[in-house]
Amino acid sequence: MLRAERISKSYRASGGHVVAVDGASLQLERGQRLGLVGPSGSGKSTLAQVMAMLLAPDDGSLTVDGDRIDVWGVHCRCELRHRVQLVFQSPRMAVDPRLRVGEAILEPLVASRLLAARDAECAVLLHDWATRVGLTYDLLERFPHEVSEGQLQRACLARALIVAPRYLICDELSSMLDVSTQAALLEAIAAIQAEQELGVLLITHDRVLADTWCGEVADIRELAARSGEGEADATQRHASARAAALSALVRGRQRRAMPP
Amino acid sequence: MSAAGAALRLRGGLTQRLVETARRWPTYMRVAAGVLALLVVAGLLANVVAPLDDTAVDLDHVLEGPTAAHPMGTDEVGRDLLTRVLHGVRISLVIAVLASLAAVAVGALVGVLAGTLGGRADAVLMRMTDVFASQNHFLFGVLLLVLFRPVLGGTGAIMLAIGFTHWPSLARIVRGELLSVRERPFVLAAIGGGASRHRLARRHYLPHLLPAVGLAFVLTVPHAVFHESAYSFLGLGLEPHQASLGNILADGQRSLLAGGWWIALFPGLALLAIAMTIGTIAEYWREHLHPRWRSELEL
Amino acid sequence: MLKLIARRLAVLPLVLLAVATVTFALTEISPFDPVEAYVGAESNVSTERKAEIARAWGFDQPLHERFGRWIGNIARGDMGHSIVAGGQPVGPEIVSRASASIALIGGALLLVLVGGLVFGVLAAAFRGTVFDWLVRTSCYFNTAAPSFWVGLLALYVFSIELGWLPAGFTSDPRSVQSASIDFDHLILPMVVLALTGYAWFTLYVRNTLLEVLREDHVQFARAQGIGEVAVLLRYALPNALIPFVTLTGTHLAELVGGAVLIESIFGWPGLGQLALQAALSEDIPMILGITLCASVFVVLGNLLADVLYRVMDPRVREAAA
Amino acid sequence: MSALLEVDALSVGFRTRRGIVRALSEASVAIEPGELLLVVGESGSGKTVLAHTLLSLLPRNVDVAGSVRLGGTELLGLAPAALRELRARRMALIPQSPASSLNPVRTLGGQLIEGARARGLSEEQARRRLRALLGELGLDFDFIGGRYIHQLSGGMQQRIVNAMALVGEPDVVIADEPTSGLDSELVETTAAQLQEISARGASLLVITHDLRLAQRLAGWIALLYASRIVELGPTAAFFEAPAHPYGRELLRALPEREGKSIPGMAPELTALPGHCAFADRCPDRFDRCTEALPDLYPAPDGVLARCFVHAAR
Repeated sequence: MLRAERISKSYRASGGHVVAVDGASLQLERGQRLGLVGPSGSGKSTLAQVMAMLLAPDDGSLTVDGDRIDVWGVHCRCELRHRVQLVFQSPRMAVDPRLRVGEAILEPLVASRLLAARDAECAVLLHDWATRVGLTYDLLERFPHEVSEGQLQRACLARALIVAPRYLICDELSSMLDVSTQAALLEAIAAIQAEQELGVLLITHDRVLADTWCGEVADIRELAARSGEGEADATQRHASARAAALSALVRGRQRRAMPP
Repeated sequence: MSAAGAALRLRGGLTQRLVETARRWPTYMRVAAGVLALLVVAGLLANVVAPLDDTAVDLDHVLEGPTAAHPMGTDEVGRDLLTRVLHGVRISLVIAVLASLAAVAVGALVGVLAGTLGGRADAVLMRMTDVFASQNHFLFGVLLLVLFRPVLGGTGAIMLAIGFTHWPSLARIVRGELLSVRERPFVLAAIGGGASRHRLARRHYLPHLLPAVGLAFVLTVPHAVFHESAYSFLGLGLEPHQASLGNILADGQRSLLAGGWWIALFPGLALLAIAMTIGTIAEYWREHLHPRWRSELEL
Repeated sequence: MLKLIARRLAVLPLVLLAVATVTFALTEISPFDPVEAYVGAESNVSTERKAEIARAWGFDQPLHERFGRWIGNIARGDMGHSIVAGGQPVGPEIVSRASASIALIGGALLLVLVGGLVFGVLAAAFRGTVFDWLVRTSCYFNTAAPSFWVGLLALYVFSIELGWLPAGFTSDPRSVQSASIDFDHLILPMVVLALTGYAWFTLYVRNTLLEVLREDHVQFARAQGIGEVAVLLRYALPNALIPFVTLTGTHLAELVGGAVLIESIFGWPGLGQLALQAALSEDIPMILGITLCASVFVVLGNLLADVLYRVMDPRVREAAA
Repeated sequence: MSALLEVDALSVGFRTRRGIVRALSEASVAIEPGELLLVVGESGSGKTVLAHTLLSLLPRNVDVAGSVRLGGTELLGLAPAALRELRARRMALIPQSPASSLNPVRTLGGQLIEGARARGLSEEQARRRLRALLGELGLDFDFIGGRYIHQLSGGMQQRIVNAMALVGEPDVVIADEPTSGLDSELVETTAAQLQEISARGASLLVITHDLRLAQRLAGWIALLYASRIVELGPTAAFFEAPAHPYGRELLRALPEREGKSIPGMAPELTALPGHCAFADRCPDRFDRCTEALPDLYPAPDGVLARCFVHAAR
């Protein structure tokens, strides 16, 4: 069981702290399909990253099949980290633009030294997974900017599943995708789930999708131990997050403007 | 086609990639690269290529305009200007490349330290960088030259003056790139895949930093050429008898009133050619630095 | 806003302190001997006399005391005595030369801004045409051509061959008072000093405009039927102007450095020429004084840029608030 | 009597480094006054290109062939000034992303009035009409006018661009992916606003990949696949019983229906086949499908479908 308890996380933003997740608790069983819904800006992505051991929470604890996680990020042990995998919201951002699609899929295995890039086994695995997520072989040799968003998201799914995780967290898997690509990805996940008793947490803002595909659906606004955060709060938080993003953007342009 | 064969084709060799890149160059890039290569070769082989001794005084042919014997004319003591310009190109390029390397090394070191250490060390390093950046680097270079020319000699002092004043912008770029690449989701994804610190640095940070550093180096070279010649021109750099482009231009300034325009024109053209070719190459590189994030199909 | 200005102004002394410390350390590291420089290398001043001068300047005292005194002197505006000014204090000499430099740099900055804006906008408006190509090529040429070389050529063509403009101040620069700055003498150095900056700014404005022209809000303005001229000037230009002002602040520093070269070629009696004379006579107090002044100038320029940036961009204004 | 907006055999190709990208091939649709037409398709099917062609917002590396007529006037090849005039007076765009479609460093008041002036209104008329329109949408012009776009919530931004579209009383309103990236609540309000715009009598062309939005808005539907219109007919009929196999499979992929994916992938636009583009993925494929390109054939319920199944009729 993947169990998150009383997770809290806030970010430092211009004008004080922004509370992204406030004491949320969530459990995911193996073989379960759990949907997590909520409006944008309600902390779903932050919770997903904490549960995937990528982001250290300010407070709260995470256990994977009884093993307590107390370190996050690069410090976390590979064996533990491979039990939980995350598929990011925007595939364009989640793949290193310098790696070919095939390399990107194999990267976790090579990175954790389960395989060397020269091994013949790589090719076999790569083509097995390409088939499972519905990628044609010629796409594996292309760079990320040469394939479509949907194809890239299939590659991201393959990359997450190739390390044989016990739990899969999909953060808005389909928000940018067409309905048939979304269906294809969900079918691929379902097939693996049937084989390996995979626990799936599907984060989405599509209530219909969550209701039809998942066995259970949780609303992030109801997960908080300490409830009572008002609607105005959420809007405020959204607005200030957007302002921070904007100013980062503007500064980026300003930096580029400087002559060498 | 076999599965194994497909996997092997995933990686292209460096040479192969370079050749592929050069094949895609537009005409102006080929011209720029050709002219630069010509300048570098002519400069390096100045002793072989140049017809005459660069210090040979010939008082019978003083201040002569361009002729067949002296394609760029002669100076006020009758030295062949073409020979001196070729030597000047060599001296200027060597000094500029070494000085730029020094500047880039300092900048990259400070930037990487600030970016990786973070916290207080980062703050201290960046404030230090700010202080250096808030200097007028030309004037500061003059100060360094005056202080260190007696001990390091003209060449050494110029390298110090350029290396010590051109690193802040690079330190900022390196730190900024490092911080921004660390926040990208694909780095999180790599951590999720189980990449170690070492692998993150080697496989993700370094490939994103190196082109920026390389580009900064290339862009610093023409700048350094400019500084070297400017300092020499002002009489603060190399010894007056050395055939640096700046020194020749200083001769040219003296000869202007006597109508010796060619002494001012040709060394400047050499400077211009160096700066324009390197600038063109750097600009092209900058445009192709980042792989296209967006597909052309998304309209 | 006021808080920002106050904070940045409060940092200024710290920056100057840091600069002073670095330069003090550099003079300590270097084998340079100010006494030797003062008496001149070939003079046959006795060793006792040199030691006397050194004692009078306090060179026999321990390092930290000298440093403390030096910083204290600078804080009071006393930057020592200059060789090129005939043993006079550095401060007043700098002040007396400043107005000539300010006229030159100010004029050049104006040319840079106006020229860059006008030609940048025109090149963007006529992108892809011969005009655009001409502007761009001339700009690439100007960014690559060393300013002092262009200065030499301009001097030769306009002053010596054509005789349109004076070749520069030929008399003793200090006899010319700032009030009598002659516009004829100013034109050439000002234009030459402005050329490099003009080229950067033009290219910059053009490229930024083309980038903004691809953005959604410009497309939307077009879809409403707003004319191309209005789209360019009212929808794209405001966004491009914001980074433009920040560039202005940093460019001020470049102009100060360029002035050293230009003033020496055209004999303009400003701080740049003073700096060069000081450097040639190894007049460390004067160079230090000018360096510190330039630092103040640069910091103030950056402050101005930051303030304008905040005034102009509502998003940053808000993020900062 | 010709239709208000007629698109006839419109083809658009982009010249890129990878060859010609055929974004739209021989598309023909017509909209009568007051009608609502949905252009539906997956990403890369050419629907956004259609909207951009109608508004002449295409980039330079593009080849356009065919004909677009607005009230009988041919738009393609029209002089820029005349085109802008026509566009300003008779057409309006509701952009995909309101937040990025207004200049971030200018206050909204100036932009709103400028937009209205471009549509031929005087300053005074513009002010009055904007005040009224925004008022109907529950916004105060004076409040909005002094603000910047990022200071408003997503819902307010959406209402502002809607008001900007309506201010010139256009004949045709084109909404480009009005719901992409929105919360389900915002999708709801946006759909309601689009219906209201349609109810005011303007012809509405909605570009979307959101099938639920399409079902809700009703009207007519044009389904695009690989740069071609494959099905054209009443929306209700399409959701009841799609005539083209692609439409049928697409509806099956909806999670509330079967959530069953279509095997394979759409062909790349640089290398479109000479036969039916869906043939490779089609469960009903027969020999002819991989030999020739089908036309739009009449199918039941007044639907046209680009499939040989209906060719016999």
